[in-house]
Amino acid sequence: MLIFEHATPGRRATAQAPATMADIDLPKRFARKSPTGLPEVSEMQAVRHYTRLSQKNFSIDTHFYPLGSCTMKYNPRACNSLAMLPGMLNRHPHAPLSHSQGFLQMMYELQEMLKEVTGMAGVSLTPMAGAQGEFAGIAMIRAYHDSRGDAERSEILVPDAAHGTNPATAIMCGYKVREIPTDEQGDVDLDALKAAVGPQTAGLMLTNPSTLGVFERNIMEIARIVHEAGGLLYYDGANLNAILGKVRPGDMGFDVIHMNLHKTFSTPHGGGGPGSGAVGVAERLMPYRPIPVVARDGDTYRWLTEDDLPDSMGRLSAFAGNAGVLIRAYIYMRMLGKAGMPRIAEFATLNANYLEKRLVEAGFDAAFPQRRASHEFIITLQKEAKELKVTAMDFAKRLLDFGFHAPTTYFPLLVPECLLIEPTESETKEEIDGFVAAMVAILEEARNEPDTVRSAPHTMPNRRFDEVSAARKPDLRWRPGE
Amino acid sequence: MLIFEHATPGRRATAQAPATMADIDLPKRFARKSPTGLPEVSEMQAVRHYTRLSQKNFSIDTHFYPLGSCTMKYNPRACNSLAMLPGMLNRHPHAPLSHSQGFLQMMYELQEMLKEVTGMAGVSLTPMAGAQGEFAGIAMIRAYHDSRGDAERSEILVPDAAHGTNPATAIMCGYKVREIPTDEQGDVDLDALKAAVGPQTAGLMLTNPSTLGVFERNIMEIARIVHEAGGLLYYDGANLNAILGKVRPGDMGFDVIHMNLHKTFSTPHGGGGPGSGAVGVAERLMPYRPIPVVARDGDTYRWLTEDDLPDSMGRLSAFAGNAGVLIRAYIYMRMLGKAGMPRIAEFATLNANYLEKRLVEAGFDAAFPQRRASHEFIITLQKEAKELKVTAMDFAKRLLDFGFHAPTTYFPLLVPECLLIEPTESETKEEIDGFVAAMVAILEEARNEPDTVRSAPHTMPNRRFDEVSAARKPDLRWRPGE
Amino acid sequence: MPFIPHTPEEIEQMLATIGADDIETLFDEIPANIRCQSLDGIPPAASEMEIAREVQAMADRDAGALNFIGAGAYEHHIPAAVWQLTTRGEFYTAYTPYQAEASQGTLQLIYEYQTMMTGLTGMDVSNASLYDGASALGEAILMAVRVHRKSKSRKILVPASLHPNYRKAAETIVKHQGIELVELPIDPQTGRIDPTALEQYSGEDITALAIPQPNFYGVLEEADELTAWAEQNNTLVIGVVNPFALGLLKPPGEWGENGADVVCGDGQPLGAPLSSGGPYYGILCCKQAHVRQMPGRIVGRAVDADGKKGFVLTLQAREQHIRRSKATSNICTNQGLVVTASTIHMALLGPVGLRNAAALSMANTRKLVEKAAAIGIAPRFSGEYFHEVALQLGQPAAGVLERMAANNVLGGYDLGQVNPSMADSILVCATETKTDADIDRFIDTLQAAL
Amino acid sequence: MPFIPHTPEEIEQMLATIGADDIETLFDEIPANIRCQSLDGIPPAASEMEIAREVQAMADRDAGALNFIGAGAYEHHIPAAVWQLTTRGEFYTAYTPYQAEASQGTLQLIYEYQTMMTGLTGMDVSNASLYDGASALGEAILMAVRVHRKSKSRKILVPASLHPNYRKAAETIVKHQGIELVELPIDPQTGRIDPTALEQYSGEDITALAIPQPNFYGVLEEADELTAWAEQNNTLVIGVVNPFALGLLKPPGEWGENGADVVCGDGQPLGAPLSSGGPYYGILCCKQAHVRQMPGRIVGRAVDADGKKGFVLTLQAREQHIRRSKATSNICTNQGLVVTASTIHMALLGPVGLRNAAALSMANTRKLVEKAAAIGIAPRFSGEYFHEVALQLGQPAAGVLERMAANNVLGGYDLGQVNPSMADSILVCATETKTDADIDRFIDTLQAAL
Ligand SMILES: Cc1ncc(COP(=O)(O)O)c(C=O)c1O
Ligand SMILES: Cc1ncc(COP(=O)(O)O)c(C=O)c1O
Repeated sequence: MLIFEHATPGRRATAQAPATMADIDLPKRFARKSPTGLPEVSEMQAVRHYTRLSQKNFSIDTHFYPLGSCTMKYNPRACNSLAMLPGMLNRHPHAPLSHSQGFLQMMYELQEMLKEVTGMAGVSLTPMAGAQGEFAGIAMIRAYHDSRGDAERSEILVPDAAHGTNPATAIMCGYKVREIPTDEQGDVDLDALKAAVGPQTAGLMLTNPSTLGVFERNIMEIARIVHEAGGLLYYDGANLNAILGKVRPGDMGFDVIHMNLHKTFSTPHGGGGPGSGAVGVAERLMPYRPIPVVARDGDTYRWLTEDDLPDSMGRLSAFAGNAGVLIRAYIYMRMLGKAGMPRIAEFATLNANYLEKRLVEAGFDAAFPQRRASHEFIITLQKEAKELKVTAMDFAKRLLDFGFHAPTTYFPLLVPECLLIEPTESETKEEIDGFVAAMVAILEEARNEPDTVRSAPHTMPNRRFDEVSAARKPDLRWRPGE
Repeated sequence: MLIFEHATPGRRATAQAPATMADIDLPKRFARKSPTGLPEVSEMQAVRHYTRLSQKNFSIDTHFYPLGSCTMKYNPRACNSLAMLPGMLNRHPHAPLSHSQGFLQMMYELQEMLKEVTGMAGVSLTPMAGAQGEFAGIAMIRAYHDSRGDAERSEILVPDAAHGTNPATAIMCGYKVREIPTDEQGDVDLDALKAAVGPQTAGLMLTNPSTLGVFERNIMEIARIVHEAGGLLYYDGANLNAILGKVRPGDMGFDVIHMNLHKTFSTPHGGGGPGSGAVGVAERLMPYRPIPVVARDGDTYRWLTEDDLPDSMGRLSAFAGNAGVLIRAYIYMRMLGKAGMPRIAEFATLNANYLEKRLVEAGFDAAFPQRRASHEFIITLQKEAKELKVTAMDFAKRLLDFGFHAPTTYFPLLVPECLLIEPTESETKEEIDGFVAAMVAILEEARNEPDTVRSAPHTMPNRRFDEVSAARKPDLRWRPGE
Repeated sequence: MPFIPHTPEEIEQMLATIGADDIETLFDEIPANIRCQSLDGIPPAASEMEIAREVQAMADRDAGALNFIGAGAYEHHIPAAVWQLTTRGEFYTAYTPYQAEASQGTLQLIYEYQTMMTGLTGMDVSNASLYDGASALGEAILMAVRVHRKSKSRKILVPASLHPNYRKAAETIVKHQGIELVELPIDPQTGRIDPTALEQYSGEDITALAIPQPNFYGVLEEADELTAWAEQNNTLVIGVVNPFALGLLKPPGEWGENGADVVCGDGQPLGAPLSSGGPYYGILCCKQAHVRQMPGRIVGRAVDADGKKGFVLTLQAREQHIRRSKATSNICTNQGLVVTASTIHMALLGPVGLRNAAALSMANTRKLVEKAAAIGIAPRFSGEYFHEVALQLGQPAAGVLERMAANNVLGGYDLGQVNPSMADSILVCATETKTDADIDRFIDTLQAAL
Repeated sequence: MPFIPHTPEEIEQMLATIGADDIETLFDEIPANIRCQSLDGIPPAASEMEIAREVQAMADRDAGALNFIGAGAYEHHIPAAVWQLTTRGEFYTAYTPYQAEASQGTLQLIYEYQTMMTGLTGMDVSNASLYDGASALGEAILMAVRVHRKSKSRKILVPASLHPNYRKAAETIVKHQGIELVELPIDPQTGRIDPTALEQYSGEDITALAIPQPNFYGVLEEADELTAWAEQNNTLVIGVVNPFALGLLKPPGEWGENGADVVCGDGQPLGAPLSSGGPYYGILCCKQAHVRQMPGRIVGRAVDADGKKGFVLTLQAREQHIRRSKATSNICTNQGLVVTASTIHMALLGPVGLRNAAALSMANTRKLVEKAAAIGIAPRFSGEYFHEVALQLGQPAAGVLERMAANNVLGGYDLGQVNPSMADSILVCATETKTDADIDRFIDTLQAAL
């Protein structure tokens, strides 16, 4: 039942609003006449409705959630309670510096820690998700070339394994996109890269480890090729969890990076967000950082704005990005500490390699069996799809019945029938073993009673949906009287 | 799975404790050698385990919960967040008055509001649940008689409909219990009462409305009889919700009362408590109030202790009772306000009478069909038990499958096959109608497929339990190696 | 090891299964010469207890002031239930509902959100959120350009009465795509878009006109007239609204003859705490005809294999994970959790709660203006305002605000930051959270600071 | 109407169904002459926003001090997860699990709690909680009297080293049942039970001896010797423990030869915030043989109709709702929610977390004592202490504490309140929450206040 179906005209959550409408003199031409359509429910009805709705979700707090490329790890509860202290929640973004030193200090220290873990010269926290960080990064690349009068560079190179945000971002920044193929080992095809670079090359966007779940071994060679062509190197930090404290983007030759703090630094992104796509830059891109940035003058902290960074690629939001997310990331990083950083990469990698090995031993095909897994890896169910007519999607849906959130399916696009599996460091061996057992059981079902798998899930609030009809005749809102 | 079954030796929620054990010099004879047996789990495991466990509960926030005599109404979320402000949580019970004025003011105002709604001369907030309030009340009756040298009074009268805590309390206070029967209308049998009172009568404990869901109409006559015999009148306030702002115990002639703040004033009592059994007293019992009590001297507030109330019946706890519960009750009362108090009684009563009428129309037997329901009422399934061999317990269990918590079953003991149903004022008409529909559907099932009802529930985490074996061979804790 | 559950025995077992000697071996594909050394710039791990105390101290440092600043972020009462429910693990620690069957909670909630937002704005369709109001304006402009294929100019009229940071963010976002943002000046008298300035563009190919309501100065724009102008000139209308104000104000879907084409704004006033500027969320609504140019996630109702209704992400062919370089936007992660809070917030307010709170905010700001008049301070503009107003102080605002802040009253936003010609003015907002005593304190503090 | 969902139409419909003209009619059985008038002593309704502001102000008024008071309520780090989980609606707004099938969450949790508590105390059985430590001592004494049927004296030795309010509450609770609490003096030198005083009772019929560990003064009692005495004298032992200390201390189940018979204490240090004294919870554990004399709820594992394991309230024949006047106690509502928090707390601490936090608390108090020595302040007693200690100031403690409080340091508990002869002494506790800087601040503030 929708909240609107619980509503009755005239009902209210009385404690939540002024009892009567204040006297106001709003001229008729500005005034609302039509109803707002908000539901009329009691406070308890709202609480009960949304409590029950929530129970229909899988989440990290209830289920193993090995969604590849999304780093669904434990979100420490302390980050939540501290970020929600009244003093944190009530600070206005335009509060004067006299009432901002606590917050600014935290943001400054976060910038410094992020510089340290990435090896970059400067950081701006303002982008509000990975994709916005990409935008900021590519726009900085453009600003850099422009500042040198190097205006002919019109192309951004993107490996075919790249996340969809990479090419979409390049387009938003006014570039053309040229795809670079992947070789059989999962590395960027160097010959193709060499053939692609030229004076038109503005830069290359790379995720490392890539979305194929392997570390790009030729990274130094790639950096050389791109740099020699006059291009800059962009690092998509979605997979930073894999290498935290092990190798730094700055040391790999990247000029500009974004980080997905909501992944690597564990801020919850409930139901789709919010995230944070903080960016880091090498020295030569410092002038172009998105504003605002926090600076320290002796003992006090202040914002750097247009006046301080006149060549900035610009502002990306009304204020300074997703502050509440940044506070959570800060707290998480402080709880990890210096020794905790590399451990994240180590145990994320250990879990992924262990899980991959166990699945391979159980008869599944790894997409890159000859490679080490990074923090994630790909299983391809091509064989099962062909022989048993049971697809990756079928496995994914059946996993739900076994109490596991499905891995990422059908991404990256170049591996057919793939599951991109990222267990993260916070899962136990038992949980991973349980997942293997479920995969094995499903494979058994696929052989003996394939329809059970094909028609899964069977235990969820809904069975499989007809998405095609839904898209053809979109029903995007409830209408009164339904 | 038990939390212990998720554990592995050596695992820890590392962020939660000092990294290493501090150097201490604890002499061997004091030191622990055996393991504590606490589970060794990660933080995420604990969060996931208890999140999932919680989902197995019915609760007000998820289900209609018409548990008679328990007043399971909406618990406003604001009471929780405000009672859990750091300033509230961190106050030490022995904090000096200089650091206690905010808290004491709140408690003082709560005392005053409770005096107003009950018509009593004084209030002590210290009892920690209804039963402890009863204890305080009966001990005050004893102290009163003792102070007058009236030491022969050895009996407490208790109607047969009384809650079990009433006779149990009387015994704890060193009294004998004499039961008074109920007449056919649900009122106290006046002749029996007259016959029972005498110089041995210390007092009478009465719930009004009674646990039969009806208002004791002869209350003034009862008060006269007891008082004339030299006894005092005790009010069990479990059902105060029914008469809030309509009639006050003080005005009905009660000398001492307890209130169940966790019922009437809506503090959550998750999983069995905590509650608060604040007591109110008539003028002549003022000296005997349990300590501490908050007093106001001009602009400042302070505790009254043994020095101020040397005749107090005593202390009931190490500090001053369930402060966090009292804060929640205070906030709730302030949100209700003067106009809100009688409305609680009105709508609790409206819902109960409506639900009773609908069930009677649907063919169920009310225990007292000729009476008005108070905030609750009794349905007796004697007919169904006899004719269909489907009992009140069967109905109760089957209701769970329909998404409703069962009413109180088999209490009060004098009505056979009874369901004591208390919808509370915070439920909507739709919800009540839904409950009626479920009862009707179950009645239908009882006629057509009685085994479905007898073997219910069918949709819960467990089917019906073998409670007899459980009590015969109690398994009261998990043991390592199980 | 914080947040890592592995015991030494398990590590051994897992390595044995993998066939690796140690964990370090798993990193052997990383060139040795670039491996990083210990991160000495990171402090040692703090326990939860330790960091809690530090963060509490930082929070305390900034706390305690009475706030009258708005300027795009507004202090409102948020029911306690909102974030208690939103931070339930099942909402808080889920992600984008890719697996619809295991995400019906989030999906249904977004569908309810879309319904509420279309109701509030009077538009046909809402997406599931963008980042914030400013970036949403950028996306709205890009969307308008895609939708209005007939218009070749790619010129967007962006009034000076629009939030300055919205204008800057939009510029940042659209400038690489040959789009020109043309500033439309305000009438210095009324504080709203100068109608004669707009008249100059009549007959020109203008792709879209952005209309803020209320505008940055709190003033109500003549939205009907502006929309009528746009309709006559074949120009799309982008409404930039404060959704809280829509409790009282005519919804953009009803402006002019046919309503706005695209509506954006910041959802913050509906359930997001001030929180230093974020996370808030960007609203984006449009007419039905434009839905396939909409960026961001959209939830639709669907039917499952049993014929039972439920909810799915739909129209995904607009999005980057399907369409890559041809997507309507690069947005992926959005502001889901804030939308969760906002949906619960709107359900708890209901139509009357929203209207009354909006009216009380409006009345409070009027009260403040009246009391300011008594000490000789008047509004800078004559246009009708909602719950925010520019006051002219007759002296540099910066100093006045500083002196007020020293008394723990944050007196407003210094308009000199936007325009040096307004350096004697502040923007002040008194929402429903302000009592008469608060307003008196504002006035007293202001007077003392003048 | 706060928290009432009825609309006028619904009220009409419902009254029509009932057949009543108005709601007032439903109260027509109440004698008219006692009906109450309007409650003028109750203020008008405050909205959530209004009350939130008031309560925040009250909370702020009492906040901000650095606390070194213990005396029965101890400041410990509580993991953020504990109360975030505990206040989930399904825990927070459920009640006693009467319907086992719909309450497996709470029931399993209590079973886990019972397991943890028996592990900590070394006892066989735990109930599901009593109100608090003090009242639990009262119940423990009543239980001991019921259990020890051979002992006719009903005399309980209650040492003066036991928390004074525990002694008072126990007295209140047991005094009507012919039970005599006999005070056992402490050795003024060591601060523990005076062994010679105990010796005087050898051979006498004493029903039970209560042993606090640590005792009110923070001193560790010679629990083994005391228990041995009791065993020799056919006296039951009631352990009164701080469960937090059991991370390090020998559990009462292992005292003497056979361990304590009944163990009580306050669960507060395991997950309950100070919260002005409550809600905390009372621990009650016992030997297997005594279980049927145990008051309070008990959860047991059971098998359902499908043979599946689960949990139920069990042994209910001890309780008032079944046995009425013959019940083991009148207790009904207990402290379930706090037990929920405490169970989660113990799971998060684990054995190492508890032990390390206990050790750090002990070390911190030692540090404080050492630094106090440097300014000439020494412990009052020579007995070994856990994490709390009596310091002798050489001047009236009340004034010193007041001067410290004026500097926002709550320096301890004034022992003059317990015993005028100790009016120059304070009881001080430095748990794991205290840093070296805190301890230095304590010393500096103390020195300034002397
Ligand atoms: C590899 C990769 N790059 C970029 C992104 C985009 O990040 P965001 O979703 O935070 O915008 C993602 C996120 O899903 C990703 O997996
Ligand atoms: C009628 C009645 N009296 C007394 C009590 C005892 O109150 P408590 O459970 O708070 O001890 C109850 C509670 O259930 C009750 O219903």
